[in-house]
Amino acid sequence: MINKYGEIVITGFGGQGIVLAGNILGKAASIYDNLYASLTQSYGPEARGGACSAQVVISSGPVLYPYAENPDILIAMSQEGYNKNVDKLKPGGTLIVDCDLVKHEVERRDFDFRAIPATKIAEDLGYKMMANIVIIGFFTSKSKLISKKSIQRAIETSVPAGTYEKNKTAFTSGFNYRDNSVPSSVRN
Amino acid sequence: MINKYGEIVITGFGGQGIVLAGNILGKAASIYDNLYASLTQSYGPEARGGACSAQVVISSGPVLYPYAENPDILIAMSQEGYNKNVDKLKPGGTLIVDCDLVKHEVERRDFDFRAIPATKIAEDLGYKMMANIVIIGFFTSKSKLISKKSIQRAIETSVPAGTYEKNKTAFTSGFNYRDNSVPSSVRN
Amino acid sequence: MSKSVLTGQHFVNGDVACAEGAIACGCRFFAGYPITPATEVAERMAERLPQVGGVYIQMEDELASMAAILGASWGGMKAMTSTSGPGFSLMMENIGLGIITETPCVVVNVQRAGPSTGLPTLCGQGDIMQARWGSHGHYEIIALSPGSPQEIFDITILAFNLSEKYRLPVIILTDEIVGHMSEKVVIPDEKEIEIVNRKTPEGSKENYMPYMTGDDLVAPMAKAGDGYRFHITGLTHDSRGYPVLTPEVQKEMVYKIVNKIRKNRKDIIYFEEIELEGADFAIITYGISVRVALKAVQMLKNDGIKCGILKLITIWPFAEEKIIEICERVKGILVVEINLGQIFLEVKRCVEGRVPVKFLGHAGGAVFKPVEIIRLIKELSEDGKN
Amino acid sequence: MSKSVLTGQHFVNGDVACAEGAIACGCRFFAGYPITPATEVAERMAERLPQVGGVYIQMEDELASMAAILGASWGGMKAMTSTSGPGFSLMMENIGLGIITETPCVVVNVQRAGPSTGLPTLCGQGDIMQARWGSHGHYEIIALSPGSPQEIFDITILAFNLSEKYRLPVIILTDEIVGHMSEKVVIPDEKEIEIVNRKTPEGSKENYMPYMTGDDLVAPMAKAGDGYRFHITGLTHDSRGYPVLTPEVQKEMVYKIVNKIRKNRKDIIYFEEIELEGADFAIITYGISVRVALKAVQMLKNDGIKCGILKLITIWPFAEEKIIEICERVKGILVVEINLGQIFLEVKRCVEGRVPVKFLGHAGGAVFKPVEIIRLIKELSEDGKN
Amino acid sequence: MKYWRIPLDIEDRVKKRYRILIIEDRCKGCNFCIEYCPRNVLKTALYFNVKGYHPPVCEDHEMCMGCGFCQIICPEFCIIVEEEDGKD
Amino acid sequence: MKYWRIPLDIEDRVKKRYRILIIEDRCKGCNFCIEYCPRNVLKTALYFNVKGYHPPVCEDHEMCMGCGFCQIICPEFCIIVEEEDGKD
Amino acid sequence: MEKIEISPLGNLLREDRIPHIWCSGCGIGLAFSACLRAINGSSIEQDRFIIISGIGCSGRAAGYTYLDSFHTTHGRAIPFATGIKIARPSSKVIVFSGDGDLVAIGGNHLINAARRNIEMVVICINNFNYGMTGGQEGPSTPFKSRTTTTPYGNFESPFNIPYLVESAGAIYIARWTALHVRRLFKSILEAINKKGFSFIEVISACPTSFGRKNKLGNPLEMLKFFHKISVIQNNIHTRKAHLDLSNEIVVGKFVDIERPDFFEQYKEIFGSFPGEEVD
Amino acid sequence: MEKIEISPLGNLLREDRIPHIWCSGCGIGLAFSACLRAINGSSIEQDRFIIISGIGCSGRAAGYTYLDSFHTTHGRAIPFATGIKIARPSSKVIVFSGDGDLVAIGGNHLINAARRNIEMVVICINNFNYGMTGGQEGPSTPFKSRTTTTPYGNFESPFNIPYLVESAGAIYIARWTALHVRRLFKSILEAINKKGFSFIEVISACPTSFGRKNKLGNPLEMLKFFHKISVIQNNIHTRKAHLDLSNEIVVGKFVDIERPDFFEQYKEIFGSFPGEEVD
Ligand SMILES: Cc1ncc(C[n+]2csc(CCOP(=O)(O)OP(=O)(O)O)c2C)c(N)n1
Ligand SMILES: Cc1ncc(C[n+]2csc(CCOP(=O)(O)OP(=O)(O)O)c2C)c(N)n1
Ligand code: SF4
Ligand code: SF4
Ligand code: SF4
Ligand code: SF4
Ligand code: SF4
Ligand code: SF4
Ligand SMILES: [Mg+2]
Ligand SMILES: [Mg+2]
Repeated sequence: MINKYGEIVITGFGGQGIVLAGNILGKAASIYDNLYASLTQSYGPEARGGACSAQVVISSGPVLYPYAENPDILIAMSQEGYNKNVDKLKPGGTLIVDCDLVKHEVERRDFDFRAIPATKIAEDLGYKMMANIVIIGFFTSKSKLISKKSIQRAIETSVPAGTYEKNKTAFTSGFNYRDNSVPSSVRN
Repeated sequence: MINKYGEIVITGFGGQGIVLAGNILGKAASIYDNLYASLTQSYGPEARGGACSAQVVISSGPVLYPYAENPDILIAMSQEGYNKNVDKLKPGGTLIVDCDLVKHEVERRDFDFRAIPATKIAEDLGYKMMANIVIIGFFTSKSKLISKKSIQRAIETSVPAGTYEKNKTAFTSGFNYRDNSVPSSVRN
Repeated sequence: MSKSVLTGQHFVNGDVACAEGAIACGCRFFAGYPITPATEVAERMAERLPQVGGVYIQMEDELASMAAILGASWGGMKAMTSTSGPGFSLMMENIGLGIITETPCVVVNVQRAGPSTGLPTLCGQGDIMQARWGSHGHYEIIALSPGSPQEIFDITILAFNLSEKYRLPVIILTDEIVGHMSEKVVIPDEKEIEIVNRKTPEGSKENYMPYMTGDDLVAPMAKAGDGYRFHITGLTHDSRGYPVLTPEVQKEMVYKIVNKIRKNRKDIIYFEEIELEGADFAIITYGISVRVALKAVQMLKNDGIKCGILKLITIWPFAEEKIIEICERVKGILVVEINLGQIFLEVKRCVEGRVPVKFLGHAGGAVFKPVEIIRLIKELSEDGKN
Repeated sequence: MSKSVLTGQHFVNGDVACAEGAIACGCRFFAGYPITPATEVAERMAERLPQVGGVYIQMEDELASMAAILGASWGGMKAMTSTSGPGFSLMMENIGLGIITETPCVVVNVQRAGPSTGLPTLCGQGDIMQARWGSHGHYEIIALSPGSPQEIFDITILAFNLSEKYRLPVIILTDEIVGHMSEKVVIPDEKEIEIVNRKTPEGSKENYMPYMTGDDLVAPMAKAGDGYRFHITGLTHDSRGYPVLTPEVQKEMVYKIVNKIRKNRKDIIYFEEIELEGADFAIITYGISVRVALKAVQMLKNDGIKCGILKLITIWPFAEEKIIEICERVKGILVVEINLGQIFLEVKRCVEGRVPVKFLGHAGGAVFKPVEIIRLIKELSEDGKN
Repeated sequence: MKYWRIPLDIEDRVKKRYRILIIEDRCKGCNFCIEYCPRNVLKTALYFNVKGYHPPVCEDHEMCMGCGFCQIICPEFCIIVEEEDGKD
Repeated sequence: MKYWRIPLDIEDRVKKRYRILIIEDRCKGCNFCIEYCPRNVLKTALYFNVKGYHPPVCEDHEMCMGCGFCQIICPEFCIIVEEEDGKD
Repeated sequence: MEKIEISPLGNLLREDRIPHIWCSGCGIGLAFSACLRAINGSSIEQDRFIIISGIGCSGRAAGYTYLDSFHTTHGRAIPFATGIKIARPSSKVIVFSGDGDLVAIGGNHLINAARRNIEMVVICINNFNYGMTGGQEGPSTPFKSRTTTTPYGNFESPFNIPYLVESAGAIYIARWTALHVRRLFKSILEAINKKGFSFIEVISACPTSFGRKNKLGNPLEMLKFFHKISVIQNNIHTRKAHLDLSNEIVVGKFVDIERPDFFEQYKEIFGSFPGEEVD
Repeated sequence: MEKIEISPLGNLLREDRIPHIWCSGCGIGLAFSACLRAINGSSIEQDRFIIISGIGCSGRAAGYTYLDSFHTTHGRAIPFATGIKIARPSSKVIVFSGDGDLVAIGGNHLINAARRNIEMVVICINNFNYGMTGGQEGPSTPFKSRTTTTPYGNFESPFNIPYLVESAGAIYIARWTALHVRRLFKSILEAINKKGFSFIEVISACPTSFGRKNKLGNPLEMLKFFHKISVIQNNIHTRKAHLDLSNEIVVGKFVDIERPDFFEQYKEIFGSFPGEEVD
């Protein structure tokens, strides 16, 4: 097995399913890809609408320190989450944003920038709550850290029984979404 | 002032006014006789009927250790209290008992033994609750540790306002009671 | 209206003396729930407060009593409650609220022997560590321990003064024997009683911030209902009193409530050195146990052994510097307390092996006999010779 | 009926792992009251217990939850509750009842940052001393601290085993991060899980005495409703369980509940030594802080500094002997915890000045950065050179 | 004033003879038994028991109709009403 | 279904003109204001606010009768109804 | 102390713990004795009874009962009993405790247990004060009554406890004075056979504290006084079950209804209740 | 954040703390807004108002109110308020908190404050669960409802809270749904002017937890549903004030009586109450 290590931060509001997204990735990596994964979360007192983030550290060996200090991948579903985390993104890493909710404004260009209107897509599919799955689909198409198959299995075993088909659609929409952003060359 | 030191133990059941009796003696000594006095008490959970004792340590200087380990005077209003304490009585000391409630059975004869049917006397006066004052009166006639005047003032300032006259009668009955017991010579 | 300071001599028990101390220094609110052996504090307050323009209320439990005195304190009153072990355990959560909201008040714990219901009518000193650590989270506390009715009178005033000065609940850790023991208590003239009152805000009402402090780390405290429109919360908060749920503000706030005590140790820590001058051995003790130690020291003197006493009055914060200093002077230390080793642990920590430390503990229900102390001091003395 | 041991691999958080550990070792009663970050323990129990023939009941508050698990335990069930700081404070009185009545049960405290409501959703390790001293009176307790979801599963089983073996409430002191962190948890085969159950009485029912012990200081425990006709009280009691309110019986009883722990320290104290062999420095820590230390130790190794970790699993009773032993081997110790110095005080006490002890504390709401540890270990290393 | 009706089986009862056993040292002298005995069988003793109370004495066994009320009303569990020669 | 009666002073009101101020970024998109406006003045915006909700927009100020119900029913305190040119 | 086999109710009494701590003429002894007689009078196997008390003079009852018996903490008898009852659903749980224990510090548990309608018989000795601690005011102390913490007269009003527990959901509620020994006995017996939460208030003399402070005479006089001013009104709505020492004490069986109990509702959700069968 | 002077109710709102934490469409905001409007609508000097909350989503209200405001501990808002009210008898104390805070952990204080009839207005947001902690069962959760701790349906029955507080002694009791914004406003206003203990239950949507678990639709649908099944029955006895989500929610002003309050009774004993005049 290749030596794998990767840190993912997913950030947004409470209610967007940020932690569930992190859980799916962690489960995919640790149970189905047979890696080690650690998911930590941080959230405020708000059930909905407060800042919320999930950190997933994935590694071929046991995860010691479970925090993503310099994420390889940052998925931002809110402006606040973006603002707080974008500077920590590892040079050469990947930034994925919901482009309706996040304005990408920083000077840095030393990472791959990807944008998807995930919430809009989910709304259009008729299930706004699944923007997280849309963006996970999109992430899956952009990163090799976790296998697609495992992520799909993790979704299947994580979402409420009756909703799997919808989630699958959301995942596929995200996976198939073609963004216009071109990988920016690593300059730094 | 002469150097005074004396330990008094009063023992009986809860409800007999043991602590009040101790309080009267302590107050008389410390406030009116200008000595130092320390009153400690020990009692069980029973409001009435449980073992109860009051220890008064009287001294011309500050009382350090507030316990009467070897009382000079033991006033026993219950058999249990008598049994528990009679061995500790200082040789040459004084034992006062309510003779209806306590059988004086020990071998020791190295102290002054005094008996009074205090409860009976109080009952006959019509206020059974004042057996403690009766016995204090009796004590006052037998000991020089605290002045009669001070004890009387202490009673006056300690009992409920309306009951002073009755208490005074009880005190006098005790004070004037002539017991038949002759001071036993200190043999030890 | 009756006098609030009953100047003169009184033959009263510790609980009553405690109540009189509180009233003498301006306590006008008491929320109580009876419990042996603290009930007499409440009973005296119930009798006396209405005489001096105060209010006694009996709450439905100790949780409520503690919450009520915090409320009354924010309403501008000096407020107190009293209890014993079981009730003290129940008060812990809201003592924490008093700590984080920096609310002055006094909590009296007349200790009995635990754990649980234990020996309700008999003495113990088992709640010493609980007073320090009984509420969740990290904080500092002030706890004081009197050894006689007179001391309880004096220390209750001190407790209110410290609580007003440093804005926190101050705990009086007395015990059943002191609480129920009657002795002469001399109440001084009203003018002679030094009273400290909380700082009150001066500037404009709009700009008032309930936690905005200067170097002294203690902010002025406004009274609810006066139009300051402040906000108080048990959440982590900034100087405005607003909740800010970040590690940064947490750090600032917690260090402030800790440092206002840690940095004022000199002002807060009271103790008494008894015959320690030139002593070979030191007994470290507090509360009722001091009385036994006093007698033991006298008896030891007759035996030619020079032994002194460090009587802790302030239990928390702990008199670390003093202990360390005493280590330099004596050949051995004996810690005496009615538990199975609480202050003993603290002393061990401070002594750091410099001199031998022995321990005389008691499970509760009675006080030591002086001979027990004498035996251990003699052991220390023998050990030293070998 | 669903399986009680969910053998296999699971990606779950610590709270869920805790619930699964409890169910796996036979816990069939849970009385809960929700509180962040412990709620998920209750929620998992509410879902799972009915599947395995157990009962989840939500009580009206934490006082009631604690009382209910004691009752259920006397009814013969293995019982648990979970909470966080504020609820833990409220449970203190009845934890004391569990101690004095020697009632097996498990109390999980998923620590958040206090004091008071503090930072409800963020981590802390501020209740360490409270777990030891939070109830009134003197007693001993067992408290265990896991550092990952897998450990919380394992340690929950250990907690039940110790609680059944020694007949007392055992506390699991975890924290928000461990509770909410998801990782792979491997649940072994049912047969591989070692389970200890309380001793039950053997002789005649009439002669049964609930506190009559042999040398092991732990008496067999009958079940209410089976005709033993025993009496249990929170008062000081003799071996029959009858209240006897004397210092003598108090002494016997308190020493028994203290000694059953003190004399079995070897059996109760678990820890892990990580790279301590040949290390120059030791980090003493527990819970989530271990994870940070692990990373720091790796980084220090790269810098050529040999530093190991003593990971405390059993927090109480405290691993004194181990600490003393480590002093002999290392040049300096660093204590790391998310509070302002609690285990630090214990370590200082045990070290008695033998080697320098430094402290890295945190007010709560976040975990350390490895660099902070590295800085202090380097300081220790520099100090050693001067 | 008496609150207790005469038992219905009074006729049977009066024919029998009853024994009133009193555990004297348990008595706390409340006088309930004395007050509520429908036949005034019990009287206050002149002497004290160990606790300093005057226990009841049964002055006239013949009077007792065995209603058992004294036994029921004694809060100290110190009275037993037994049928003479009968099994309890 | 509408629960809210037409205000009694509606005639006065309709003569006046009102301005609906919406603090858009506070809105959490509950749609209460839109649902309960008696004149259907408010509509859902197509765009997101910073929180990812679609705030209301006032499509036709003329329609508003200034009943203030949208202001009362908004749980987010983000609507103010002002009389145009009037003092608040 | 050797066991005196002959003692009345000796089969249910821990003789080696008698004499009990209750004062001369205290009403608790009367109620306790009625409780034991009811247990004897029921046809239920005695080993199934479990008696649980809180802290207080009344709370000492558990300690004198020769059954599995628990003397818990102040106010927590009911949640403790809830735990036991759930663990042993076929047991018969009796909570015997004081007004302070059950209605002051324990008030929340009382109403929540009534709400749950969990089967147990709660016998509440209402002596209008905290006897054990020397007679302080509590939520059952009448307006203007004197206690050691209301030396000028109580300025609060008491609960109507039957009304409170009815509003919370109890299915059997009665009130008697301690002198109603036979009716009380009968009520306890009925309550033992109810499926759900039963509550029996016993108006009791605390001559040592409440009696003395309020000049109610000696124990006998006090007992008679309560009995004299009591008016039996069975089935009256609890709201009207007045308790006014200067006027009348309404006593009687106020509530005796059926409503699915905790276990029945549990079974409605889950089909069965774990452990033993509930009878 | 700068103060936006123009905001509605800006005079009573801590604008620098808005947006609040409540979820989209949560009923708490509606009730809170009604409460502020009632304060504005009363003729009482605003500086005299003090608002006190416990812990919970509803308990956050104090923190948004530009008045002296206290966010206390879980369940203890009422005893804290009792302390403040006694220290400042002329203040107008409003306790704004949740069903869990006031009726679960705080139940004992609720009934005892009602018993004391101490003047305060208690506004209880009943959303049938503990919103703040993610939606668990509590003493207000209907039988069979789903919550995160009753995943198979609740097997307990809830309190009828108005009945409970009436039996305890409250003198003003009303229940409205959060959508009854005007009636709720009026009730709060009335309660503010009562001398004694007032209690207002607000049936409120917690769409995030209770709504989702019980498939009650989006916030708007949920709010409408509660409103739709509600039946106004003023002055009905609280016992009959049914609350059954599968049938009807009886709303209305149930109790509005006079009874000497805490201060009046205090004065009856002592002649006067210390400190400021109670108006
Ligand atoms: C937590 C706690 N608070 C207070 C006490 C002290 N206490 C013991 S019994 C009691 C009151 C008992 O009153 P009640 O229940 O009415 O019983 P009674 O003695 O009147 O029969 C109190 C307050 C205690 N043991 N524990
Ligand atoms: C002592 C204590 N126990 C538990 C908690 C956790 N907790 C916080 S809010 C809450 C329930 C709130 O429910 P409710 O009062 O109904 O308010 P809501 O959030 O539903 O508005 C709980 C249990 C706490 N903070 N303190
Ligand atoms: S059995 Fe009846 S008649 Fe006989 S003594 Fe007792 S009460 Fe009197
Ligand atoms: S009823 Fe019992 S305690 Fe009372 S006087 Fe008669 S025998 Fe004595
Ligand atoms: S003020 Fe009335 S009419 Fe105008 S927008 Fe608002 S709700 Fe509609
Ligand atoms: S009522 Fe307020 S929060 Fe809701 S949609 Fe309208 S503006 Fe937005
Ligand atoms: S104090 Fe009162 S309640 Fe307690 S035993 Fe004595 S009379 Fe009974
Ligand atoms: S969780 Fe429920 S109660 Fe809390 S704010 Fe959200 S909707 Fe409202
Ligand atoms: Mg009582
Ligand atoms: Mg709620």
